Amino acid sequence: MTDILKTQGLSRYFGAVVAAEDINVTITDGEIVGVIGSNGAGKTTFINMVTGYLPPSSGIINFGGQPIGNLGPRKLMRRGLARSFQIPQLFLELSVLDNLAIALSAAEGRQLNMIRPVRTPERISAADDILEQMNITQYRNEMVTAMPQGARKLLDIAIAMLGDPKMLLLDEPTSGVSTDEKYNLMDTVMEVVRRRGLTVLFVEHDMEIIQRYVTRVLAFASGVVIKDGAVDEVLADAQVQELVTGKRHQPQTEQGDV
Amino acid sequence: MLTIWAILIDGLIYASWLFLVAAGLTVIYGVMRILNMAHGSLYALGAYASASSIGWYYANGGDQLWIAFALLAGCAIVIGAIAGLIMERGVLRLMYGRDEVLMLIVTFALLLILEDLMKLAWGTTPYFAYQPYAALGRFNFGVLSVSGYQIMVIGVSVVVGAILWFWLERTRTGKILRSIIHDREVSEAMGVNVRRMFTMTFVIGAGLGAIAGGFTAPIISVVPGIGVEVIVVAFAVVVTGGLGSITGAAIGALIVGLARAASIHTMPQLELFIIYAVMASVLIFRPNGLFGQATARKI
Amino acid sequence: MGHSLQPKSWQRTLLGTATSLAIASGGILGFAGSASAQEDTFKVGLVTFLSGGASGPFGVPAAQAAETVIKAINEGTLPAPYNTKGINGLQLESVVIDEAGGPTKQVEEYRNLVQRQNVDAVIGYISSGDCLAVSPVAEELKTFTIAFDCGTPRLFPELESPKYFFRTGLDATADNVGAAHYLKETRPDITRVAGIQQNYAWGQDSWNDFQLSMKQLMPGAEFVDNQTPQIFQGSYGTEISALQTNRPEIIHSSMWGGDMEAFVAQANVRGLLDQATALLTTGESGFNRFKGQAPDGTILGGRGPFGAFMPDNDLSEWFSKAYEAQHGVPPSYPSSKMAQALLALKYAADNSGAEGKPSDEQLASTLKSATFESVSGTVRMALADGHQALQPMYYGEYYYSSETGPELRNIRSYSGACVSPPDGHDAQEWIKSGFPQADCN
Amino acid sequence: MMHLQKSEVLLIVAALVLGLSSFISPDWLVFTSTLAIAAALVVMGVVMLMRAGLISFGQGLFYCMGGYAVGLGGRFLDVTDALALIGLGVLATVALAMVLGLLLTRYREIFFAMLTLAFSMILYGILVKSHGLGSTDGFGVVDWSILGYQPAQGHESSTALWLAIVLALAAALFLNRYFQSSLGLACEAIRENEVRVEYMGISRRQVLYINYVIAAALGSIGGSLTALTAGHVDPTMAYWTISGEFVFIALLGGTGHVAAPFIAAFIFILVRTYAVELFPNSWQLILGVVLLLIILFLPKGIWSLFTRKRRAEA
Repeated sequence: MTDILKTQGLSRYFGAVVAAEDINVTITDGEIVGVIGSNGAGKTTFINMVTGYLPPSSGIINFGGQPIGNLGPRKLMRRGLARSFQIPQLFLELSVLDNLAIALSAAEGRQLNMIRPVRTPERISAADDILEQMNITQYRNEMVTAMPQGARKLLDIAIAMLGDPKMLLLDEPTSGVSTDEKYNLMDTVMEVVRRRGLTVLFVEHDMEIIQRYVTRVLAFASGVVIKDGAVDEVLADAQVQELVTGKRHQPQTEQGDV
Repeated sequence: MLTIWAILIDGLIYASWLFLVAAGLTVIYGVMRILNMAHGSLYALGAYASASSIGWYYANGGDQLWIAFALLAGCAIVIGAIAGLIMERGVLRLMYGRDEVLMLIVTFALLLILEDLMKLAWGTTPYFAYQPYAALGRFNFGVLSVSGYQIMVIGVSVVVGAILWFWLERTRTGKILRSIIHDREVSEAMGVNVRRMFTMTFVIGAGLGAIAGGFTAPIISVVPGIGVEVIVVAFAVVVTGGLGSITGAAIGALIVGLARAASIHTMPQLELFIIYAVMASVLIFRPNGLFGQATARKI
Repeated sequence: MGHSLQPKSWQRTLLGTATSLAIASGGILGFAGSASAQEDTFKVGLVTFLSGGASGPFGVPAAQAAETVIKAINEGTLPAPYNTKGINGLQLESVVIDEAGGPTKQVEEYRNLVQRQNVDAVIGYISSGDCLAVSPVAEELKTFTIAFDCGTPRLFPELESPKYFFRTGLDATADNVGAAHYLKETRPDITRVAGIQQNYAWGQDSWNDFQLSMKQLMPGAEFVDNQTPQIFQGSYGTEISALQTNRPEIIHSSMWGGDMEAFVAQANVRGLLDQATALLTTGESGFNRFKGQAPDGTILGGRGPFGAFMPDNDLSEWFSKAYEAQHGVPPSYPSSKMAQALLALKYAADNSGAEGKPSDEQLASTLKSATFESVSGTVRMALADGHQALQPMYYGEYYYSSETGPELRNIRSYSGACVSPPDGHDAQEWIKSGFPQADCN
Repeated sequence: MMHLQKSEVLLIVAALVLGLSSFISPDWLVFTSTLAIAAALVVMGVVMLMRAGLISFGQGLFYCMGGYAVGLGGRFLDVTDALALIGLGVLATVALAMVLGLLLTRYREIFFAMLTLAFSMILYGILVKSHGLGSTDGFGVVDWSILGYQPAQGHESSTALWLAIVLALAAALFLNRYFQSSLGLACEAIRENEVRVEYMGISRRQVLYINYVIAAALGSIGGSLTALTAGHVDPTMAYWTISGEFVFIALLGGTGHVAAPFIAAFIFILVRTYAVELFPNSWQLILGVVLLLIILFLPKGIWSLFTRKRRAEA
């Protein structure tokens, strides 16, 4: 197994505010890693830096053995690094099919063609495939505005997968999705991820989701990685419980209550 | 040396006028995100109100300067505020939530309507209300002279700027408005009555436009079309300074005012370009204007 | 904020219906409009500014003059030789169109007038750009057209062998040559001359012609400054300072209308007009409006013998009275010029020898090189191969007293042959080469 | 390989009907139609930008360049062929747009609007200062021919109309394809969400740049046609109110279909003509009210009347 993503001393400051500091993370091919941390702990800053949305103040990012610190999202996508968003980033006034067709034409590098329709038969069938895998075929011809939040999240992730990425960063895939729906959603996504053999890094607030779907966890607090390791080990850590999950005294109170 | 003094004085005079014209525009934009093209028409409305009231007063034997000034400011503010209220309640209110640029076109339609309504109300003959301008006389500096009235307009402009600053920075309403400027959705969620604030802001912005026209009326001859002429200039000042920023409007007005005065005194041929040249060069280096802030998309 | 921003379905239906109705009625109007005009009326299109900054000082006074004169023509109440009813017996009917919108739009409106509304003749155009754009179309459509006010000297040189297009006034060259003559006669000792012109073709042409004429007539004079504020700028504080720093004795200005009046008022308060005398080539339009705002001695022109410069004759006396009675103020020069154009039309129709409605050809050949009586005296269509009026240029000094009102003193006139280049001469070349063939006595 | 779509057939039929009707239409209508088509070409450019989320208050810049290319080419280069003159305008315009595009693609919203306005007004200023070109009065366009055919007297209007129809049809057919193409959709995607576009691996600036240059070329053709038809050019063509008029027409029609700018331009010119004639003193008021009603009831333009009916049927 080779390293796919490696950061060294990655930091980001906004004026005097430390958003992320000295982050050293190595992720190997095929891992599924969770990122936890309270609001403002630096998770999204970390993802934004890795995907080129935010230039780091200092530090090195290697992806697939190459330094990528100063490449933007566009070039990183071309190298196989894709992401989804906490708030789905979709083209609301376009149909679901068009959302996918644009992504597909971009993945082919034909985004500047101005004569051929974007909806070629090949792209339509590719789009239908991913819609089916994601279980959102029913919205195929709707505007994105007509979709519920869970379906939007799935479409957002589906688009991220279209460029045939090596690694996928999911930013809070279940936020804004009802409790009933979220396992369905995650099952669908993880099924596709497994079938494609992707490396996944995902930010999540919900510890049950973390426990259920990931093998390794990075815990963020105040811009620093305070713990990096196997799920059970990290969640059991006292510091993590105090700063991240807020469950420090929970076992006792639970007992007391019952 | 003479020329440098003249440039400074003339630049300041022009800047104070620009600030008066631009202040209402930038306040409305800051709070409501509406770039009001009808601002020029409100300016013209104020000018007509002031010119006709002063004309009426002097034609009926009035000779008290302070009454003339009270009429000038009072009529302009009242008519500007009423027009603003009608525009906001009658038209803009129906359009909230639409695209920013579509709102621009809505106000363009209002401009067309107001231009003709004013023509129907006041006719096309130029109105002249020179008495207050003439009465304040002039100060001589060698061959140069400065009109007392223009000095007074500088004062008015400073006072208006100070009141606006105090209102936005030191009052409760100002605090609410700043919260709307900062994040409208959050303020709405926190129980701010955004619609009422919008009405108030628009009425105040409209009143400011009308005051600018009211104080300009004694200097110029008030004719159809003066509103259209000031819009682009006011836009340029506001965009240069940064939309929605009072300080920006003031600094933008100073820069444009001084640049224009310098060009008129040294290269009058360039006067036609100078405002656009200043705006374009500021935007090239500061894409959001001098005091403007970029808004990033939430992801 | 709860309700939807989308229009409700009934609103859409309503608007759909309204749109269809609007388009349909547009079509019907189109057909109604193209029905041919009645035989016993003569329909004239009047094009003049009804909106924008030129409407107040020029467009509307001209339209008002047209109203007065057309009424009198139809009632037959004009003085001789125009004391017959109608024009060649036909009642005169007018269609008024706004001149705003630029030359392209005016070409479109001109075609609409001629081809859709079937007007028999067109009188109009204050803007030089509109005159230049419309004149070839008038020739193409073979429609008798009179430009009553526009002043560009390029009009006839650029219109090859005109047949249907006429101008019953002088061009701007005459204004500025006349102005230089007036200065030479009344102020031979001045040395420092400055200018302030609106920044567009009219202002640039005027200043050029004036400079060239001064170099010929008063070679000792020095041009110390020329300011070019934008049109309709309204406030001239900075320009006035710049003029003051250059200490001129004479300030030439071709500014017109509200701009001109505003400049005079501001320059007066700032003391600039104590230091220098203003020479206003279109100043007459402010004659009745300056009150005390223009200092005594300010030099005014009226673009020829118009407005306050109208000579005493039956027509001008009638016109001044009728206009003032109807509109409350004495006529200014744009009013006189419109009256003159209508009188030219009546003259051409009455003398065309046509039975009933005269054709465009008959009107054109009658007016060509004609001599007719007008509010400005006897007009000879002697320039541009008989298509433009040759008239004297007048200048005078403005004096005002609150008891007697405004008056003009020290009026001088310069014959048409003195201030206008003869046919075949480019205006600027003619001035540069020292006014060949000019007759100034 | 390329078979015709239904709306393409309709466009071709509409063009033929319009062209043939010129034989029986009164001359003023032929002339007005030509101007409306010319305006619609410029508006198509505005619509292209609008689909990418950009409002240009300076499309008059290219409209004016196209017009002046016709005027200057005839006057100083002795070119009299209409197509050559139009080509000249397109060349000059594209060259300028390629330079301006480098800067303008960095701007959005009101800043894009104001910068385009500024550039247009700078051209206006230069032309006003160009005394040799007649300053604000402008100058006349020479008599033109087309591929050696010199329209006989009385046939200029219909020749110009045919020329306009052919060019507009070509532009409409191209745009119809363009709007469905990858690039066309990428423009809409940029309007909707730039972040996602960038994460898809699409360069926003590249897309906007190409879109801007094509829109400029269309503006130039519209300006050239106007100049050939009206026979006169003047700096007003670059004044911001003219650009505002194009935005007005674009909103009137909506961005839904390539035919929308044409319908809107016809309606606009007819409404204005009748308003000017019937209410010479308050035609702006009428225009303003019409505009407000459209925005209020048809926020997606007149074209939405057609799509709604179709959707209701389906």
